[in-house]
Amino acid sequence: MTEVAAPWSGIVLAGRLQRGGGALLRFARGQPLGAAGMLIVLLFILAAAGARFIAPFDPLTPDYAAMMTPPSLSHWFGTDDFGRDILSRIIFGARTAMLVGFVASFAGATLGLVIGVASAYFKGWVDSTIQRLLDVFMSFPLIVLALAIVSVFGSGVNNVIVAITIPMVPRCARVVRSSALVLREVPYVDAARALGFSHSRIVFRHMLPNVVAPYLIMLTSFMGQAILLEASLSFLGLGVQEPTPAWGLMLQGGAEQYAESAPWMPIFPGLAITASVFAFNLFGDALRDVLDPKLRV
Amino acid sequence: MNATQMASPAQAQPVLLDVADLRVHFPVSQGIVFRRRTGTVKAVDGISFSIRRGETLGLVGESGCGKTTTGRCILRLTPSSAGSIRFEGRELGALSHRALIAVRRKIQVIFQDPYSSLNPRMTIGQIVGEGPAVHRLTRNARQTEARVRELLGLTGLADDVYGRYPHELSGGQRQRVGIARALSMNPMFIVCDEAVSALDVSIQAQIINLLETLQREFGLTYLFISHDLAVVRHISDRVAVMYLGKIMELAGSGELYDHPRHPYTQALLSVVPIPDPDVESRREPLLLQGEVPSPLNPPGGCVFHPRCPLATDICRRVVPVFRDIAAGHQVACHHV
Amino acid sequence: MGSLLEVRNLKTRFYTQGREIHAVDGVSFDIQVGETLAIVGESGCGKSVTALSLLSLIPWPPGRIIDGEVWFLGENILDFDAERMRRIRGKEISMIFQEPMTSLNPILSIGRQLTETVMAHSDGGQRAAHARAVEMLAKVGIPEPARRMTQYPHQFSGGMRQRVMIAMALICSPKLILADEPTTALDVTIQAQILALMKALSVETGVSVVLITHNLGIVARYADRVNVMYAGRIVEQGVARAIYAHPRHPYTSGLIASVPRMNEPRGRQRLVPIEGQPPDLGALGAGCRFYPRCKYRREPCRTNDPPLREVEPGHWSACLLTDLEFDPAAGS
Amino acid sequence: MLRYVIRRVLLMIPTLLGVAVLIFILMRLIPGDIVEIRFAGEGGGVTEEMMAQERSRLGLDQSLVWQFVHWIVGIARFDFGISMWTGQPISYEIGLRFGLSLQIAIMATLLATLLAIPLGTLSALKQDTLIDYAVRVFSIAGLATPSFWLGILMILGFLIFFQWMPPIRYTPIWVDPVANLTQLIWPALATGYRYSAVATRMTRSAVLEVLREDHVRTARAKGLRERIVLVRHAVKNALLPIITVIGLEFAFLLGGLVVTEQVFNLNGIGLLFVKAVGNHDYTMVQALVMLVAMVFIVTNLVVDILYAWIDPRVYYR
Amino acid sequence: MNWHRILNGLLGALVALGLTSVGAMDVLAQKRGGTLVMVVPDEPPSFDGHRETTFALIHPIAPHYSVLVRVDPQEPASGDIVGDVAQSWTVSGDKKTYTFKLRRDVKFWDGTPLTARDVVATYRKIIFPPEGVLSARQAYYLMVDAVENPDEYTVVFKLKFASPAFMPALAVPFNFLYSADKLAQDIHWYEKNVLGSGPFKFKSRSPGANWVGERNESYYRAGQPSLDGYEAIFASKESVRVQAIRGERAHIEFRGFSPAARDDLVRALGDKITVQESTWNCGLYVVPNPHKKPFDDARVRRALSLAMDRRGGSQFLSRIAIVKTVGGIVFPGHALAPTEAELEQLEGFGKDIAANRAKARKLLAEAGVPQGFKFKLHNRDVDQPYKIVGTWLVDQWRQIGLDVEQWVQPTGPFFKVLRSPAPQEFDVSIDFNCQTLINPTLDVSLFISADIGKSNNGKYIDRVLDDLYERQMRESDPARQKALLMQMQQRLIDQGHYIPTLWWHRIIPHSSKVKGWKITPSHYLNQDLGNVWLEE
Repeated sequence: MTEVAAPWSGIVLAGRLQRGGGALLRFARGQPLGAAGMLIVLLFILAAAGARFIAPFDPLTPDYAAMMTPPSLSHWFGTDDFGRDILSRIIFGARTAMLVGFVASFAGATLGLVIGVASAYFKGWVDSTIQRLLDVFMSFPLIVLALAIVSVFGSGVNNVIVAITIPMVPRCARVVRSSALVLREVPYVDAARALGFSHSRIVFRHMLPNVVAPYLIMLTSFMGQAILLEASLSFLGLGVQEPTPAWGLMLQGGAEQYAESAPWMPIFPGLAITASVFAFNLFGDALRDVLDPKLRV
Repeated sequence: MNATQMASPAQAQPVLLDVADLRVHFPVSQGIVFRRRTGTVKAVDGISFSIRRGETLGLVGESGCGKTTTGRCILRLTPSSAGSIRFEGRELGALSHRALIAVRRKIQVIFQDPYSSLNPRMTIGQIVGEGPAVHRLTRNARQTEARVRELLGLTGLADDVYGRYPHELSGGQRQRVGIARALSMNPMFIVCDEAVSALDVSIQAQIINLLETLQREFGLTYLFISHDLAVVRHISDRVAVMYLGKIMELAGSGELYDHPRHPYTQALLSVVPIPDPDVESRREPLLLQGEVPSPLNPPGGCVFHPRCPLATDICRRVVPVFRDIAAGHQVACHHV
Repeated sequence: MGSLLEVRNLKTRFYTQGREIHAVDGVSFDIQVGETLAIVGESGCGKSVTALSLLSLIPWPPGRIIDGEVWFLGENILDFDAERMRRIRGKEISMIFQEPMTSLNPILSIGRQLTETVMAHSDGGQRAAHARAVEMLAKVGIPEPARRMTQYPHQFSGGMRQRVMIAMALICSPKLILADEPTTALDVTIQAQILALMKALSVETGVSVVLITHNLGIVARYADRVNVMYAGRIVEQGVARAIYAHPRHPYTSGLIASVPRMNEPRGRQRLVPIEGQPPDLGALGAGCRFYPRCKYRREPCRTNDPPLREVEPGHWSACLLTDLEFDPAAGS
Repeated sequence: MLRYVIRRVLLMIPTLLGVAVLIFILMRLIPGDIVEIRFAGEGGGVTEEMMAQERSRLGLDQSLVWQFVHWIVGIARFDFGISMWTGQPISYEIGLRFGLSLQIAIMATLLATLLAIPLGTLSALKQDTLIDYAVRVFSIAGLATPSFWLGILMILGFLIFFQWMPPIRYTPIWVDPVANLTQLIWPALATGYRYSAVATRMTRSAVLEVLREDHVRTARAKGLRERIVLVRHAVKNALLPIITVIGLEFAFLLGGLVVTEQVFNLNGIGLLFVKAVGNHDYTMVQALVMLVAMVFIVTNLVVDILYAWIDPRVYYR
Repeated sequence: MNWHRILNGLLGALVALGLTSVGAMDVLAQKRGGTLVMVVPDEPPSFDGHRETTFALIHPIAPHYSVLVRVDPQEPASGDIVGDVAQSWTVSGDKKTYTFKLRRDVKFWDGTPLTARDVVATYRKIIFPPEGVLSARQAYYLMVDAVENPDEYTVVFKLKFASPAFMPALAVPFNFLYSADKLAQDIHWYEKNVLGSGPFKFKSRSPGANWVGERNESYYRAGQPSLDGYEAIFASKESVRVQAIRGERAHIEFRGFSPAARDDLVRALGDKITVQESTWNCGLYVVPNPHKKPFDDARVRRALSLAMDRRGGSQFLSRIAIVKTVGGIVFPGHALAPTEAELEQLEGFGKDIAANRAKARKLLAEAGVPQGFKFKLHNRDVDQPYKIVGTWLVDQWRQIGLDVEQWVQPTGPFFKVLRSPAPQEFDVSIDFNCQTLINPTLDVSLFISADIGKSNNGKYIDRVLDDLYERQMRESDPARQKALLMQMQQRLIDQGHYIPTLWWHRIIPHSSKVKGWKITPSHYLNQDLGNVWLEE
C-alpha cells in the first residue's frame, strides 16, 4: 500500500472538513479527544458570549458582607476578597481570555503567515533580512519579550494583546515559510507561472490558501499559549487590571495571599485556565493530526 | 528505412522553437556571512535543437541528465545562463515583461505528478478557467464556464467534475484536468514533462491517446520529456537523447531506435526490457558500468567516457562535436 | 522441483476511516524451489500487501490478515508466534524494498545494518558477522567493501544502496527473496545492472525469488511464472511465455495491449487502453471486479464472481468467458 | 566541522547585535528612567537637580548612540558594565544567581527527558489505545497548567497537609545537597512538568513517524528482535526532533523561570530580570537579555552539533 | 461553618492578645542569644542610608549604625526625640544654635572611637554633599548654616533661621553616623561597604537573597544587643513572606502584612503569633487633575470625595487592605488632629453616605457631567494598599454613576506621570503622603501651591492654602494651630485638590518568640534591633 503522502494531502482533508456536518461527525469519531476539546472550547465561548445572562452575580460589584465566603449554594465557587462571586468572575473572565486568545493568536498567526509567505516567495536578500530579524525576535524568550513590551506600552487589554502577539509572529512565520518554500517548488505554482499570472495572484491565490494547514495549526496552538501568557503577565502584575475579571489576575494578589484560608480563590481560576488551554490543545492536536501530521509545533 | 522515409508532414512546417547552445548553470555557493562561489552544477551544458510546428520532439535520458531543466528553461521557469531560445523566431530572453506574457500563453506545460500539479484548494472549474479569465480570453464568467466545459469535454472528462476538487478525482482524471488547463490558453506548444510517467499503464495509454488526438486536432507541437523510451518512441517524431546536460544523439524516432549510433543510446536501448518473453529471450542487454557522475564535477572530454565501452584517449581529452552524420541524424561521439 | 512456499486463500484487510479495504482478497499461489515468480499488477492491486502478508509485516493498526495459510517447509507460518516468525524473517525469507533511499536506516552504518542481520540469526560473534558482511558486499559488486562498511547510506548512490539491500537480503542465505519493485526507483541502466545481479545470484545460490513489479518488460525478461493481480485478486496465473502469448483474462490482454513497445515502429498507431478506473477496494460489489472495464463483459459477469480456473495445464484464469469469446489479439 | 562551528559563531554576531539594538531601544522607551524609580521611595524629598546629577553620574545624559556604542564596546570585551541599580558589576550579580537558575533548568531537563522518552515511546507504540490517551491527556495537561499555579498549589499543599514549607534560604548543592534539593526539587518539578509534556508529545509524534518509515519495516523484515527495532531503529532515529525540542525548551526555560522563581522566591536570574525591569536597571536588563539570547543561540548550536553527531546525513561544510 | 464569625472573633481576640503580650513584655527578663530572621520585601540598591529613601535599606542595615538622635525606642509611637550618640543637647535662645554633647564610649566596630569629627563629616555629607554625591533629604536642612565640632565630643549646628522642622530632620533614621576617615578616603565608600557603631556588625550578604548581621560585642549600650545576630531574607512577593512566617522559616516582617494574612497566620499558628498594630503615618489620597475637564470644576472634585463611604470602607477594607483609620490631613490621634466629632462635621466624612452620594450626584449634574462618564484612575502597580483601594474606589464612584477604569503602572512610570509638570496626563490619580516622624506642621506642606512646594501633584495654585500654611507654621499656640490646620482641611475639601481616602494601617504579626520590639506609626523607625530579644 503506497499511500500518497504529499504535504497537501492535509489540505485535501481540510477541504473535506469544510463541507458538511458529516465531516464534523467523522472528525469526532476519528479524534474523540479533539472533539471533546472542541466541545469545551465551545462551552467557554458560549460562557464568554452569554456572560451577562449566565453569570449569577455582577462580577464587579463588591459585596462587603460576603468577603471570602467558601463555596456554597449561592456562590458555587465562593467569593473573593471583595466579596465578588468567583464563578461570575470566571464566566466574565472567559471574555478576557477568549478575546486575548483569539485576537492575539489570530493577529500573530496572520502576520506570521504574510511574513512567512513573502519571505519564501521573494527569496534572496528579502528572505535573509527577514530571517535575521526573526532570529532576533526568536532569541527573546516569549515571556521576556512580552514583559518588555508591556513595560513599554503599559498594561491594559490592548497592550497585553500586542505583547502576546509580537512574540508569536516569528514562530508562525518560521513554520509558514518552510511550508511556503516547499510550495514554491510545487508544480501547480509552476503551472500558474507558466500561465503568466502576476506575482500577487500567485502569492494570494495559489500559495496563501495552501499554507492554511500550518496556519490553522499554529493558530490553535497559539490560542492556548496566548491564554497562558496572558495569565502569566497578569500574575506578574502586567496584564489587564482590576476590577476587570481576568483569570490570571484572579490568581494574583489576594488569591495568593489568602490561599490558605480561602483556597477556592486560587483553585477555581487556575482550573479555568488549565481547562481552557487544555481544550484548545486537545483540539489543536486533533486538527494537526488531521491536517498535517508531519508538522511539529 | 532511413531518415527521409521517416519524414513526417511536419518536416515541411516552419521551425517553431529553436534552441541554440543553451546552458543552465547553477552556482554552488558556500559561506554564510560572505558567500562565494565554489562550483557550478552544469545542469544543461550547451544543447541545440529545433522543433517544427506540429511536430513532437522526444527528450529522453536518465534522472539528472538535464531534460527537465531544459523544459523549464523553455517555459522561463528557470533562467538560462547562456544560449538562445527562439520561439516563432523571437528570442524569449529579449522580450519585455508584457511581451513575454503574450508569448508565454502560447507555451504551456503538463507536469508529471497529477497530485501536485493542481491547486488543491480550487475547483476543477476554477483551475481550468483561471487562465482564460485572467488573460481575458473570455469576456465574462458565463463565457469562461462555457469554455471550461468545452475543454473538459475535449479532454474526456465528465461534465460533473466542474465543481469538484482535485482530490476527488483519480490520477488519470487529474492528468486530463492538467491537459485541459494547458489547452485553455490556446497554446501552440506544450512541454510534456514526464506527463504520463506517474500513471499506471492502462491509464497511461488513455492519456497518450488523448495527447495524440489533441495534437492532430489543434496542430499542437510537443516537447515530450520522459525517461520511458517505449513511450517516447510511440509518441515522438524525433528523439533527442541526453546525458549529463548534453545531447548525445538526435534523430527521427525510427532511425534512432532501429539504428542507434551513439554507444550510450545503444546501451540505453538494449537495457530496456520489452514486454514479450520471446523477444527478450533473444536480446542481450549491454550493461553499462558504474553510474552517472555528478553534474557538479562532470568528467572532462566526452562526459560519457568513463562508462563508454568504446572510450579511447581522445574521449578523455576532447569534447566531441555534436554533428550531422546523416540527414536529420546528429551524434556527439568521436567514434561514429 | 517442489513447492517451497504455498499461499492459500490469503486475505488482508485495512481499516481506515470506518472503511474496510479488501486489499488482498483470497489469493493463492505457490513458489517452486529456484524459480522466479512475478506478481504483476497496477498500483493498489494488492501485490505489495501480499508480499508483506507472507511475513506478517502488516502493521496493526490499520491492517490485518484475516484469513489464509502460508505453508513454508511444511508449516503454516501464519500460525507462528512473534518469535518464531522473527526467526523466519531475514533468515529463511528476506525482502528487498522499492526505495533503497528510505529502506536503509540513515543513521546506522552500512556495516552495522548488515552485521545486525547476521547477529539476529546466528550465535556467531561480531567478527564472523563482519567478515560475512564484507564478503556479501563484494559479492554484490561493491568496490572496496571493507572501507564502505563504515559508511552511511547517504554516501551511496541509488544503485549501490540497492546492492546493499540485496546483500542484506542474501546475507543469511535465505531460501526465498521477496523483491518488492526492486528497481522502480532506479534509472534504466542501473535497473538493468541490479536485475542482472539478482538473476545471477539467484542462479548461483538457488534462491527462489518473488518479483513484484508493474513493469511488464521486466516480467518478460526475468520471470519464469507470472501472477497477474487485479483489485486484490489473482486474475491470471501461468508460465510467462504462455501468458504473454495467449493471455486468457481480458485484464491481462488489455494490459499488454496498452503498453507501448519500443521494438515496434511508430506508425502512429493507437494504443488500446483499458477504459475506466480500478474499483474502490472499500466498496466492492458482487460479480467480477473487472466487469465495469471489461470489453467482453456479459450479463452473468455482473453478479458472478469468477474463481481462478485452469484453462490449460499450468495456466489459470479467473474469467467466465472461454477464450473463444474474446480476441486476445485485439490490443496488440 | 570546526569551520562550521566558527561560521555559526560568527553568524551569532548579527543576531546578537539585533537583540542588543532591540532591547536597548525597548528599555529607553519605557517611561520613567531608573533615577526616577530610585527616588520613588516613600521617604524622600528629591529635587530635579539631584535627579539630573544622578543621571549624569550614570551616563544617561549622553546621547543614545554614545550610550549604545559604549555598551556594545564593553560587551565585545566581555564587560557588561555596572548595574545601574546596585552599582555592582553585572557579571558579579549574574554570577551569583546563574548557578541556581541553571541548576533548576538542568534538573527540569533531566526530569523531563527521563519522563518524556519512555512515556512518548509507549504512547506511540500503543497508539489510540487507553494508554496512549492517558499519556496524551497527561502531557496536554502539562502544557495547560501554568507552572506558577502548580507552584502555588504545591506550597499550599505542603503547608496545609504537612505543616511544612520548602526552605527559603538557598544552599549551594556542594555545601549541602539535601538542603539544596529540598528547596529546588519543587520548582524543578513545577517547570519540568510542562517541559516533559512538550518533550513527550514530540517523542510520541517522532516515534510514530519513524515507526511508519520504510527502514523500520526493513529492520523487522530482517528478523531483528522487537526491542532492537524499537531502540536502535525507531527511538534513535526519533531522537533528532526530540533533541531539538529539548534544546529549544531548555533555552526558553531560563526565560520561563521568571514566573516560577517569583512563586518560590528563588534568587535566580528570572527574579533578577523582573526586578531589573521593575527598577529600569537598563544595563542589567540589557545584559540579561543578551545572556538569555546567547544561551538560546548556543543551545541551538549545540543541538545542531548533536544532530551531526547522531545523523551522519547532516553534512556541514 | 460560618467563616465570617470565626474570622471576626479571631480578630478581636488577637488584637487583645497582641496588646497584652506587648504590655507583659517589660516584666519578663530579657534573654540573650538567638538569631532573628526577618523577611524584607525588597533589597537596598546601595548601602548608603544618606542616599537611599527606602525602608528596604533601613530594615537590614539600620542595626549596623548609631545615629545622633532618634525617636524614643521605649515609646516609639510618641514621636519623642531622645539621644543615641548624643548624650545631651542645648538650644540657644534664638533657637538658631544647637549644641550636642556626645557619648565617649562609642566605637566603630573596627575599634576606632566615634567622635564629633565623624558626626560632622556625616552631617556635612548629608547637608552639603560635594559634587557627585547624592543626599536624598538635603532639602530638609535648608535652615542649616554650618556644622562644627569645637571639641572632640561636641557638635554644633548653626541655623540660618529658627525652625521647628530642624530636630525632626536630624532624627531621620537614615542619618547613619559614618567614619570621617572612611569618608575622607572615598566619599562613596559607604555605598558598597558597611562600617558602623550600632548593635550589630555586618557578617555577610548574598545579593538578592539575604543580609546577615552578628552581635557587636563592643556596643556601648550595656546588655545590648540580646540577639546573637539577625538575618534578613529578601522576598518580594507578599505571599512568600506570609508563607515564611506561616512555615516558621522567619520570625517577623517589619513593613506590615495585610489583615487577611494576619488572620490566616493567627488561625494557623494560634498563640505562636503575636500581632502588633498601629495607624500608619501614611495618608492615601486621590488627586484629580485640575487641568483636565471635567476635573477643572471643583464641584466634580468634591463629588469624588462625597462618593466615598469612608466609614464603610474602614470597616470592610480593613479586612483586606492595610488601611483603616478615617482621618483628614493630620495624623489621626495626634493632638493637632480633629476629634471624631469635628471630623464628622466635614463634608464627606459624615455617616450618612446616602445623603453624601445624593449630593455628589447633584454636584455632578450641576457641573454637567453625564451619567456613565468614563475616566481612568491612575494607580501604582502595588497591591497593598494601592490596587485594593483603587478597586474599592472604582466601585465607590460607580455608585454615583461614574464609569472608572484603573490605569495601573509600575512604580517608575507611575511617578513619572504623577509628578510630571502641569498639565498632567492622568484624569485622577492615587497619591500618598508618607512621613517618617509624625509632624503635622511639616507633613501638610504637600498641599501648598505647586510653584512654592513643588511636591503637590495636582499642580494647582491656591494662595489661600499657602497663607494658611504659613500662618500655622508660625503659630506657637497649639489650639490656634489646630484651628488653622482645620481651615486648611476645609479649604482642601471645598476645592477637592487632595481627597483623603483612609489612613494606612500597619499590622505586624510576628512570631511570639520576638520580644522587645514595639510597633511605630512608621516602618522606618525603631529598627536598630538593639532592644529586641528572642524567647526560644
